[in-house]
Amino acid sequence: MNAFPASDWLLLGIFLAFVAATVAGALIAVNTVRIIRSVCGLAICCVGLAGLFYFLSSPFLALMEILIYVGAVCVTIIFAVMLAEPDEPTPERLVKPYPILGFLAAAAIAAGVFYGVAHLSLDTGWLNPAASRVNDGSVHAIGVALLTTYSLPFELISLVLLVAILGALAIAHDGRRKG
Amino acid sequence: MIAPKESTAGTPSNETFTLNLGPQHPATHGVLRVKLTMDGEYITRAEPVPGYIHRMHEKMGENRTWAQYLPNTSRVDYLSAMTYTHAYVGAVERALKLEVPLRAEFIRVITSELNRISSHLVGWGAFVMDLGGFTPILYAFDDREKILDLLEAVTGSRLTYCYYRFGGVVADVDTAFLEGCKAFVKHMRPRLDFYRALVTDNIILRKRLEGIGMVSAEMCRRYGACGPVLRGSDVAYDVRKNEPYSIYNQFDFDIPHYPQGDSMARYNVRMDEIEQSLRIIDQAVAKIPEGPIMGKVPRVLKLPVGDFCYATEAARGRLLVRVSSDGKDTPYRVRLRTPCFCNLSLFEEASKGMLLPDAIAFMGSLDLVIPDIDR
Amino acid sequence: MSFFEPYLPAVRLLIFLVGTVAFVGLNAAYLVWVERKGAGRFQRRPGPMEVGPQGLLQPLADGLKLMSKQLIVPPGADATLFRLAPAMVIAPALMCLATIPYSESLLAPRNLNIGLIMVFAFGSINVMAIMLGGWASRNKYAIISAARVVSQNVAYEIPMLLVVITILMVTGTMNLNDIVKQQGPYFWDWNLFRVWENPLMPVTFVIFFICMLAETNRAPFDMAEAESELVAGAFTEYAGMGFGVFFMGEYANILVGCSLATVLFLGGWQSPIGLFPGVWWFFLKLYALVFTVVWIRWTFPRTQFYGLLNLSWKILIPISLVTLLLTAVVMKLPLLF
Amino acid sequence: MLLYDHPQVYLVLAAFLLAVGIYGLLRRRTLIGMLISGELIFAAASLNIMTIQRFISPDPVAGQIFVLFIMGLAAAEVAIALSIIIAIYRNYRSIQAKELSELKG
Amino acid sequence: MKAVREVLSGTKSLLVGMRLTLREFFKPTITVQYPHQTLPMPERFRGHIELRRDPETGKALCTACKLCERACPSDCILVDGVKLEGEKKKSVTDYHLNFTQCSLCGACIEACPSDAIQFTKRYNLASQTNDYRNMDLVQRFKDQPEKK
Repeated sequence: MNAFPASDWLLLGIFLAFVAATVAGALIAVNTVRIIRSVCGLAICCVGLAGLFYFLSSPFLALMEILIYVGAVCVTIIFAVMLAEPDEPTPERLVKPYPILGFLAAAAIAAGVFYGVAHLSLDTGWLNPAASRVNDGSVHAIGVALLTTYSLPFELISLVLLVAILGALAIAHDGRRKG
Repeated sequence: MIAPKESTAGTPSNETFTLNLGPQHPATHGVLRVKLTMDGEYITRAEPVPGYIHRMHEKMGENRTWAQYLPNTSRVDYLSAMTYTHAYVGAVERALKLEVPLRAEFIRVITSELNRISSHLVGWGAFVMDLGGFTPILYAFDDREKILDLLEAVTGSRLTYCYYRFGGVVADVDTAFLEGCKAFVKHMRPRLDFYRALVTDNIILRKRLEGIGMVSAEMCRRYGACGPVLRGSDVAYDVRKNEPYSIYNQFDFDIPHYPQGDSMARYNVRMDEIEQSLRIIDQAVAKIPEGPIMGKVPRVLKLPVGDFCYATEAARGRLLVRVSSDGKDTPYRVRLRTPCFCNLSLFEEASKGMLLPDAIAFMGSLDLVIPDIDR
Repeated sequence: MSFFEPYLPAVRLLIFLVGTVAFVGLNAAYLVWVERKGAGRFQRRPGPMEVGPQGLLQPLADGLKLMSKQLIVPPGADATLFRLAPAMVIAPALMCLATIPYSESLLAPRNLNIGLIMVFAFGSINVMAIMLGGWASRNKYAIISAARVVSQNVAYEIPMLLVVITILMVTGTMNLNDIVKQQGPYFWDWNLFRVWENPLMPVTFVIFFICMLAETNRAPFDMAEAESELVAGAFTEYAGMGFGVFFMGEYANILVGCSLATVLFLGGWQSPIGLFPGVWWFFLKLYALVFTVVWIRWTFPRTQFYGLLNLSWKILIPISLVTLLLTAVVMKLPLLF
Repeated sequence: MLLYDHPQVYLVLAAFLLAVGIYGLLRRRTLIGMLISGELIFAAASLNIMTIQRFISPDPVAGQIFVLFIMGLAAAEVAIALSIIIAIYRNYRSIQAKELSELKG
Repeated sequence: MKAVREVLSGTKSLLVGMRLTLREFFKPTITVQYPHQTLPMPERFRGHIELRRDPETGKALCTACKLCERACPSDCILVDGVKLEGEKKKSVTDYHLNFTQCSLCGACIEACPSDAIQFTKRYNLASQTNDYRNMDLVQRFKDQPEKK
């Protein structure tokens, strides 16, 4: 980073903004009634996450996060919402058998998970970064690694994607002209 | 408190939804409402709801004298006003057995054909505009302006001419008009080639029109569709040839007709009709005789008791005017059998299962004028 | 060392950002003028003439009018998303334009190595914005339009990315400035004419241009706002500046698309004749492309929806795959001998 | 050292995303809502992996590649899940998880 | 093969279209900038009607015979006149035209036995007020200077 006197604080501010986006996005995603808003929450969360990836010195992944999650995953979900749920849920649907109890149970489980994992990560004494790094982690290095060290997983992932596309087509195509 | 299963396991209304195309919609060119029942972008039912611009033209005929009804006739289909006046004037002349001077008949033919060209130009431009191409309509209006200038110089009006009278026409044409007609014919022929290269041959337009909006001759017959819609379904029926009126049997022209029955066929029929109209104008301007423009007409018009019909080929199809007289100086009943109403009525059947943009293209190919539907 | 010197990078950054925003704003406003003037000339009329000389102040008047109008949120609409959608159109376009190298020195403060991905990442948000706007309006036309936008953009993202991969194979870098630098000072050095690397390079450019038109929802692919079918599509319920921002976003996206085409195929700021390379060449090429976009809009009718998808899946994707393979073969050809 | 240079910050954030994701999975009644919560759990995993590769791993590429794989899997998962949801909607006219209890019988 | 030919011919048609519009682009404009430029109205232009002047006496030719009133299909003409001393015919005192209902058909002019009314060439008649609901043509006739 180019250092000028206040740059650290500026960066901190940007960092906090990304953290806030991630947290807020995640909360919106699980807490809103309207499904379309929770997709928006996911999108905001992903943008925040992309910023965090940038701070974790991987701009490439940051952009991929936006490209794939915001540009593809969220759009696909909204598209499915349009196809599958044309109307807002009626209030009647929102009535749950035990509203308070359900909320408390889910919140307790989630809090437990959060406490456990966060405790674990805070208590662990983290080592300092390795002195020498194998490579520079650039896009070029990623590309080389993908086609050498990780070529088998790469091929498998492509296969999975292909199967997913075919499967999605097969499932969605069925009953196309039924209505 | 569990909701019953049926409440969420949707009703049929979940499958389809109703889309109101109009009464204010860019593609209906007026206040026509089409109630579409859609399944996604597919139309399951299209119900035209006319009546938003109903002006009681037929009823108005019953409380004004024969001559006073003349201005109304240009306002039904404002794009081809001449042919409408022609039909009404023709019906009254048939009743009174009036002789129309030859020169007046020639003037009627020339102005009617000019009017037909201008109507087809607007129809063409609006059609292409429905398909999303905005520029052609302005080129069409450029050419149409030339026609309107010619007609304005003769009739004094650019749209609702009210030029024909019982027994002739109201004002004579001068040589400037005839020269102007010749010049226009000369100007228009290369323009048609230009239109063909710009629009008709365009692959996007062809892809949108070919095979879309199929209308069979049998369907036309059932609904009484006429004009370019009928001729696009391979029925070479044209009032000017099949039940010749005025002096159309003196001219040499063809009836363009196409066998496909799709939107492209109707489009092509109109484009070819412009060419045929140019041919008629060419011949009429060359042959126009000197002479009076008004026959002998009684001062006070009283039609004999009875029904009198007169059919003309308006730009959009067969227009029939039927006047009933009970011997008074006002009509007992004026009935207009307008082409657009019949052409629209087949929309419901033909558009079933169509995609929305195709239906819009189909509606454009019917070339509807909404006041003509509602009257 | 003066007091201000440490702040210079920050000042430079600020100037660059302000400059980009001003550039987008000015262009979005004046592209409307260019469009209206261009439409006028194609239709043999003068276009806007009343406000200012040659109607040059027309965008200002339009903007004032739009700003003075009320932003109506229709009943039943999702107000938050409804207001958010216009901002989501314009903001990513700004981000995209910040990556474009306008000249050798006039480029993003941080010379991004992955500028190309950045353009696509932020460009992809556009779809979501129009979709949200359409959905939030609770208008049947708007929802139909939103559904169209998605299938259209998904269909055209594929050939576009394939074409860009072809370019990447030829150039070997995702740094936009390096891509420009690689293209030499004469026009036969442009990627457009590098037929010895890929004999189908001009076709590739045409595919890219078509995809760019489709991605920005421009005529003849303006399915999203097909005015004779869907009134104004996703923007039907927007009034005042909400509509204005959508409009600006559309033009900003055209600008992004044309800039990218200039950088990838037409040698960016490189001079076509070896003289005076610089920012003016970039703008000359950019506005020539913008003019072509306007020209195409006022020439053709709109495509039909399945025609649009057929064009992508049956013509553009196969051809772009062929060019991709061809490029790979030509690049590896020397290994055979 | 500022906040963004500590691995703990990222890890706690990842834990938070995981917890929120689990909460959402439990609370959401619709399939799409569950899918979104699942995506949050994916995001937590990605963030964890990225943190580890940034602060501990000697190979800065491995983590990125793992996250790329996660993204690929997530995309595949979304495609499949949404097509299943649409198929379910076609049959049941609902995407409420509750309605699908009929599957049992 | 057929598909390839179709793609090629389609592309050609698009290029032809673009060439044509480009040619139009460089042609001069053909519109009239209306408020700044106007066109002359043709001889037979149908504006609203006005009373004609007798070139010899300078008086209105109208004899208030009310034929125009009866001929009008829209009932928008109201005529009244008196018989002045020492004149053979009546002369018009009141000629009101409800221009909001007039359809400019010209039936009144055709009905007039003494050619006393004619069309004007006025056309800029849009207004936000009710000015044309009751046009007093006699007043208008008096206001107009006599043509020498």
